[in-house]
Amino acid sequence: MSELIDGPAITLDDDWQGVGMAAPHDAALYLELDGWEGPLDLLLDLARRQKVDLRTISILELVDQYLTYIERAAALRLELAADYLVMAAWLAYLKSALLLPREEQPDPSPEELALRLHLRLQRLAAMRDAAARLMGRDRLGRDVFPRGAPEGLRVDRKHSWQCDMFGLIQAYGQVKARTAPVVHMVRDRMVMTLESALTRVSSLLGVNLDWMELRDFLPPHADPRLKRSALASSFVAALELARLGKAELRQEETFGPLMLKGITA
Amino acid sequence: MTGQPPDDLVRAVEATLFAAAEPMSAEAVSTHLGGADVRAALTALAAHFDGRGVQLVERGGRWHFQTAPDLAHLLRREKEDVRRLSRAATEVLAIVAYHEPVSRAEIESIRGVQTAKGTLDVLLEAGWVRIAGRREVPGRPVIYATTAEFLSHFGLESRRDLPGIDELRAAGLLDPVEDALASAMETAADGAAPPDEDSAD
Amino acid sequence: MTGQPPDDLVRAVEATLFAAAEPMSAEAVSTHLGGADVRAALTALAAHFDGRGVQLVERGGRWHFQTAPDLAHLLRREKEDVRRLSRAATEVLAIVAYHEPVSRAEIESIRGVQTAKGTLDVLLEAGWVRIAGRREVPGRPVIYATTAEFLSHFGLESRRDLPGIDELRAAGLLDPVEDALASAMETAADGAAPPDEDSAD
Repeated sequence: MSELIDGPAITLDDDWQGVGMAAPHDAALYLELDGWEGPLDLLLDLARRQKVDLRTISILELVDQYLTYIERAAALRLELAADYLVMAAWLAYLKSALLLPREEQPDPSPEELALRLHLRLQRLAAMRDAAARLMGRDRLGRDVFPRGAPEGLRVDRKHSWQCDMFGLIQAYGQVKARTAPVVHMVRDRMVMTLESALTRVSSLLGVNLDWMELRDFLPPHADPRLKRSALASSFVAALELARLGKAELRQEETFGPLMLKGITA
Repeated sequence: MTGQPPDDLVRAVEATLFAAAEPMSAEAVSTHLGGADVRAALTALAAHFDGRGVQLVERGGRWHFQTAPDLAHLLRREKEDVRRLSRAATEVLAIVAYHEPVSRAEIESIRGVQTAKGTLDVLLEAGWVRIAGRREVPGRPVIYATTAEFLSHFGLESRRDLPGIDELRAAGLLDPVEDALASAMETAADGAAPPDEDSAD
Repeated sequence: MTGQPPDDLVRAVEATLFAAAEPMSAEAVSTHLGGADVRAALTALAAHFDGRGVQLVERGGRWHFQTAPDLAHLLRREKEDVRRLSRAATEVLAIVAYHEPVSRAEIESIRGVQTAKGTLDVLLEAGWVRIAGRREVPGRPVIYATTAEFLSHFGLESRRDLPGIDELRAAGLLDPVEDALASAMETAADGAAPPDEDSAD
């Protein structure tokens, strides 16, 4: 860890203005700042200017260089994006923490923070190199060329329909079955018509001279559904016979048995 | 044609003509390659590709690569999709077979539902149904009949080999079973909506 | 490379790939040629064209003919049809290629800056990057990966051919910072040795 931070120090000129610039002029600094994609990009560039393997770079040196850069830009009252200033504040904190005696160092340790920054720079650098190597490959359409006028391949789709004999005759059978004339059959409901009830009740009244309950007029052993119909029809028949003066009706209590007796003329 | 590696000029001419979007005259190739004399290289290349799947040919003084003429059929290939005939199409086919020649109106009256144009087209495409002329009635409707291909596909000597109505009934194929009802509903639906075989296309 | 005339299958494969407008997988060539086994023919063809001005190459499992790379200087046109990528797009492409599949957040954590919307769009539009689904973590971020066109364009047989990928992986530079940090701290705790990745080399 100590090697990482204090590691081989790179001597920098005091009047370092940024490598690769003809004139160490502050205006040029601004232009360069404009060209970076954020503080990590600037840090990586500064790290590369240490001209050592990125693995052995001094983080303290790097922090100083970054802070110097930002101070200069501030002195020139150049507008700095907020993230550059955030990074500057963080690096200033990192630097002060790194300079503290080990036992006074906060948690997480500044070594860990420095290592983290170092790892991030390495990863960005690795991808930047990879991108350059990728772009430098023999690229299709730039260095190597596909056929200029390919005829192209055409696939004409043709349907091959499938149907078998069974499917054919089954389909025909179903057409015929579906379109055959249909006879609608209404199922016989078991009913006793009013006419048959009238006949039955009046004939039974003629035979019996005593009072009889209406239920006794119903056909015995009849289907329950027929019984319901027979009861209703017989009741109406009884009312009709009473209206015609052919029968007397008597009921002792509400919902009590309805008694029926013929009137002999 | 030799097994020798080609010289640089031959390689350059080969690459140039391969990458060119249009046939190039010998002069154009030469200009492209800084004025080199490319005649011999073109001849050598043409010889090299002779008999291969690709050839270097000169047409009207301009050179280009092309697929060998005997392999031209490879550029257009027919792909067969095997597909089951839809129920609607099967019914129409059966009706044509049992009643031919029939007009579309007659097919519809037998099926009890409208028949989409696409359904007959599928049968025409399949080669099982043909247009057999027009009926000499008002409107002169087109009438349809089955083809020899239809007979051979279904293994029939003639249309007389189709089972009769009585045989269908004996086989239970005329029973109004649930199945038949369900399929009838289906067919009724496809008569109104776009036909199923069209939507599958 | 031999002077023997090629057999019919080799000729057919040669013609098919010459005529194809797009790179084709061995399976696609085989399907086009009615299901023939074309592996041996592809190898024979690649060997035949080795050293010529045109080569048969395999990129991401797909085969195509292209001009030999050493002839690039002869063929470069005034007007490059190759898209010029911004530095940001170039970096994003490299990150996707070396780390795939990656989410946008992961790309941004490596680059240390937000990725402008247009950057990934350019790569998607170029057909070099594709959406490879979503990562099953909270928020289900979209993840990106490279395409077969990417491999074709950059002349890579597969992702294993990405320049330096083995070294990067061995050095742990494709691992997330957190993992590298954890292992570095561990090493530091284990002994007095400096915890940087030198010790791991």
